[in-house]
Amino acid sequence: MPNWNDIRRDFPILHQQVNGKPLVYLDNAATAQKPRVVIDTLSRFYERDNANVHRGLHALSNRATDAFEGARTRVAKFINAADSAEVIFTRGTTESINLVAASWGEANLKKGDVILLTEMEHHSNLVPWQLIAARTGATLRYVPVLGANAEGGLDLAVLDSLLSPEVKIFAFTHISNSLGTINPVVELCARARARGIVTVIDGAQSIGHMPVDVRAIDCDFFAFSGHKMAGVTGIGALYGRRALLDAMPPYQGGGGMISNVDFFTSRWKPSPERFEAGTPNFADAVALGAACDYLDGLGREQIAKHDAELAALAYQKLATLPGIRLLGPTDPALRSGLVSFAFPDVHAHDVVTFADEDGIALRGGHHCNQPMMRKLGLTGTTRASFYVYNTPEEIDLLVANLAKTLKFFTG
Amino acid sequence: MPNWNDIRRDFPILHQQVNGKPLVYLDNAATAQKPRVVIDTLSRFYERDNANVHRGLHALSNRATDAFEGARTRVAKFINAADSAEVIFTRGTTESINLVAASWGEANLKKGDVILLTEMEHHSNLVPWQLIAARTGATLRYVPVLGANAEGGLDLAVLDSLLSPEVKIFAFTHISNSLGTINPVVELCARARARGIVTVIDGAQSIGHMPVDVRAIDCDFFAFSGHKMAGVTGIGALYGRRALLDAMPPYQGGGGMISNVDFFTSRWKPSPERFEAGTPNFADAVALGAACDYLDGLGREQIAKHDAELAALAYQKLATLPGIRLLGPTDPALRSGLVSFAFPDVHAHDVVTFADEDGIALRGGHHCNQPMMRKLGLTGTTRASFYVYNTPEEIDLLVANLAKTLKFFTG
Amino acid sequence: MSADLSELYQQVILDHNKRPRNRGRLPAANRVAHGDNPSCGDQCSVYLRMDGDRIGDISFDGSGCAISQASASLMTTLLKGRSSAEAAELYKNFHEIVTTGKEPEEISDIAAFAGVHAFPARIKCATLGWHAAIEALKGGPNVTTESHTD
Amino acid sequence: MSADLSELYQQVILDHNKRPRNRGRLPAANRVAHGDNPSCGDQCSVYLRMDGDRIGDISFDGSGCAISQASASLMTTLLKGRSSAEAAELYKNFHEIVTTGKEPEEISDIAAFAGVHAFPARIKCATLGWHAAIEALKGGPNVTTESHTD
Ligand SMILES: Cc1ncc(COP(=O)(O)O)c(C=O)c1O
Ligand SMILES: Cc1ncc(COP(=O)(O)O)c(C=O)c1O
Repeated sequence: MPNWNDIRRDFPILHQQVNGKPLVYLDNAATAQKPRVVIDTLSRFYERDNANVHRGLHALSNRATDAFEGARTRVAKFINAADSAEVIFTRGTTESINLVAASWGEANLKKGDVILLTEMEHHSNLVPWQLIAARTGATLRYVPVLGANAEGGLDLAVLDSLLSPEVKIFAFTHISNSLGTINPVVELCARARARGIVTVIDGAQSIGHMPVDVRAIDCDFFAFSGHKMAGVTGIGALYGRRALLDAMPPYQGGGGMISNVDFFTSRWKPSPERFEAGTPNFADAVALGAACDYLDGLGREQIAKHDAELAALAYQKLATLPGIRLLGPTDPALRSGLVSFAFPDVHAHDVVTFADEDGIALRGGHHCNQPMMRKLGLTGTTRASFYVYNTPEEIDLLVANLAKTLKFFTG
Repeated sequence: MPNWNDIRRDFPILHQQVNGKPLVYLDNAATAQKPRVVIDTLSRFYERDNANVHRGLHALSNRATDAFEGARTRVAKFINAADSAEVIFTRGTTESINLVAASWGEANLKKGDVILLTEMEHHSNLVPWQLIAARTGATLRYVPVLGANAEGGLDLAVLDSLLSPEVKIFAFTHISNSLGTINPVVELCARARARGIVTVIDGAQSIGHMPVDVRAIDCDFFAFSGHKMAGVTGIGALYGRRALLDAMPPYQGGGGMISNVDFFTSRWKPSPERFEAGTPNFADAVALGAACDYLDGLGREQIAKHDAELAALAYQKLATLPGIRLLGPTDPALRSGLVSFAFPDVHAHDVVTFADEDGIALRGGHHCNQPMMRKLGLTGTTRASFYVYNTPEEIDLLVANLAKTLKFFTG
Repeated sequence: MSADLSELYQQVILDHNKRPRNRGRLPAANRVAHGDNPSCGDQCSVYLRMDGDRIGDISFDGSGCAISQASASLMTTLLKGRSSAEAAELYKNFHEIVTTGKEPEEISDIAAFAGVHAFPARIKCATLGWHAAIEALKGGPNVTTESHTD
Repeated sequence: MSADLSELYQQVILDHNKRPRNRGRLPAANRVAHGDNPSCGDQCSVYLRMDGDRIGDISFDGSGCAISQASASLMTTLLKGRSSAEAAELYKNFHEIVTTGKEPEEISDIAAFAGVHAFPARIKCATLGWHAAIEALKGGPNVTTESHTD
């Protein structure tokens, strides 16, 4: 069991005042903070080992290549991929999903085909599919979310009928960033697989918060960002099944991804190089490896438990505020480490501005989930999202602050 | 005038031994080393200001947004763009060129159109055009490079006839990474512009090494990488003329680039957000801003002079080695800070391995310039490329090492 | 509550937020424009009944934070009866006040919005309704506050 | 010269590099395969004249560093007269030597390549010709050393 109080010391950014109050950082679903060891890994890389990778034969280039490919192996292990060649480094979840949509989509989608999504998708798992649908003539279809406050999760009763023969690919989020819902990804993949449908999981919110095993989940693709899991910004990955990757055309073209270039034609390397054109973001990848070590040091089962306990506590205490509308699952077992809520008479922007006044960092708005918000009759919500360094005391500060804000606006 | 000897102190990585010898880093065209101030800017950002940008209303998010947008303004000033909305952050040169090729190409190219390139392009300014040509039915055409050792540069005599009415876009490098040639970009742009042809400059090798003014050059697009200009890896930019950018479809889809999303359709924000889907690499962008400050502190005119002087010296001294074949311009005024050469009886890999033995970092191979190498009857060359911290003494070490290698292999 | 925050949420603003003036769809409107704030999903539609070049009647509709609602509400009271040129001039003043915190030249409720300048992220909230009104006067249908140079 | 480097560039290697054996196109070839090392542009074609399952004759062609040229040259001398199974076994030995530095069980010039293991980036150079030969034995036309798991 990690000592959760000691953990705060690992994160330099937490030890500051905001508006004269100690910072209470509850915006972890947007981006997580970085432990000292990750920041230092990055600086040390630039101070000692920095050189371009792959095409070099000198000492620094060999060290940089080893560190970069070591990070790939580390990430593969973090998600239990069978083969490190199944891990493609990208800028983050958004680029990973664009890569699948564009590359797999271009090779496999045509008019009449259907792309199945869910109503709770982040714009990053929605707009890329709109773009490839427009290009190929495929159409989109959505698994509905049940309940006036989206408390019912995905409508699994209609799923089998939605997974009709025209459906070629099914993309869904592991954890909703606006509702906190944990989706039954193993079941969703099994049902799709039984019909030969390719599966894509948006793992932005799960990767740093719970154990992730792509082979146990049995998905075809899994996309995630480093910056939401204590890694740095600018790096993330796409996991893909080797057989699917090897049959996909390149995404971007350039140095490093070709096996032969002529003026008029080229041949491609296999995965992962085929999908990593240009100088990869190797330094940030190395720091991502350090983030994997850090999180596994704490234990991802433990992190999941810690975050869920905080969310359950927050849910319970927030429920006492007059008029509050709490979104997402009521059952704590189905909820990840975040709580999303709305007040009838106070807008999320005002709530967030008042929280900031007390040093509390929240997020307010549609959380890149506009269509879902619209269905719920909301323009946005306020979201408190937790991570390893948050404490029950911070939840008390949050609730006290919200009570004050409500009083100010509603008398 | 900067004191060039003091400059070495700014770069922590230089103060180490490789194979028992002081490191002589001559692989700057692959990636440049980072000054302390850039590394520290990055760590400090993560230690104090890190939060997701744009959609936040709390203090850290405001600080992060100001730093990120401040970096955009700084980069815009660095290249003298008229408007910071003309600067799109990307992973680097390769992604910038892929963005133009895919987005501008998709909207503007059709069967019968011609994309004009030059024979000296890096794969990153070649393969993206092959990909969009295959998608749209456009074809490629090349401006020849003159001379058995490519010493003659681009064949300007045939340029006007190559710029025929079918040519819609002309993409070329500012400085060749395999030859060292500085192309006459102002003239190339003027000739293309006179015929209404859009111009794209690959600025990977020029950005950190000389003053760059996109308005004086009068190009439509300019692509570059931060890691080749003392910035960190994972960040670069595309400059584009506002009017062209506003007429282009998005590149990737996702959070941050939409003005409205429905389940079935979306509307886009204007540039630069339209082209920056997902969480941008804001931390590395902030560090790129610091790299701009650092280089402008030294003075880019001075850097260009320093690098060119070293290259001229190297060229002169290398020419004394038996059998050496020196590529690129013989006139030092047309050459940037690198020298590329080949020996008839010793392969570049062996040269680089022997140099590493003396702590000297060189690059050997085709330098992502395969078709050009093939035309020259080479599979590769050895390249020494210089930057602000290199010294004349390092060139003497290089020449002595090469003489030793030659002796070993040729007796 | 800090000085900045009480400057931001002045009585005038709270009052307009609680009891918005000219809210709802104007049945006799002959111009309408719609404003979006894509960062947060806030929306504001402005309805105009133009009598020649004068704003004969005006209303707004939509949802948003206290700042955006109060600003749109106050705006409708200020624009009624004005010409397009006068409206543009008023917006110029308002924009200056919210971006610089400078007091207006004449005594006006607009002064209540001077506190916004200390919260740069909220400037877009304060200008959403005004953007829509100016767009409606120009005859355009849609406007977003997300233009980068805003 | 360091111990590692003199281990890498042994006399056997320098000799094969300077005077390559079985170099050039084999006119009577009934199998050919082409190997690429995309990182550096090195290339190696291997020509086989199969007599049944035996390699009746073999040659190589291409360009590359001393390690890749010497390795291909030595390989041709070792493979002549062997069956596909024997060739595969020899490659297994060779691969083990260049990746681990382990001495071969029997006395053989292959031992000269043990120094490669201290230079991981050069393993691809040493195996380029072998890759092409194995591919030719399988009947395939192209092979690249850039397979990620190499
Ligand atoms: C001329 C040229 N163009 C493009 C590139 C690609 O840059 P990057 O790998 O940073 O995307 C490089 C560097 O490798 C280059 O030298
Ligand atoms: C569920 C979900 N998907 C996708 C994303 C996009 O991730 P990124 O912005 O790192 O690409 C996010 C985060 O914003 C998210 O929460």
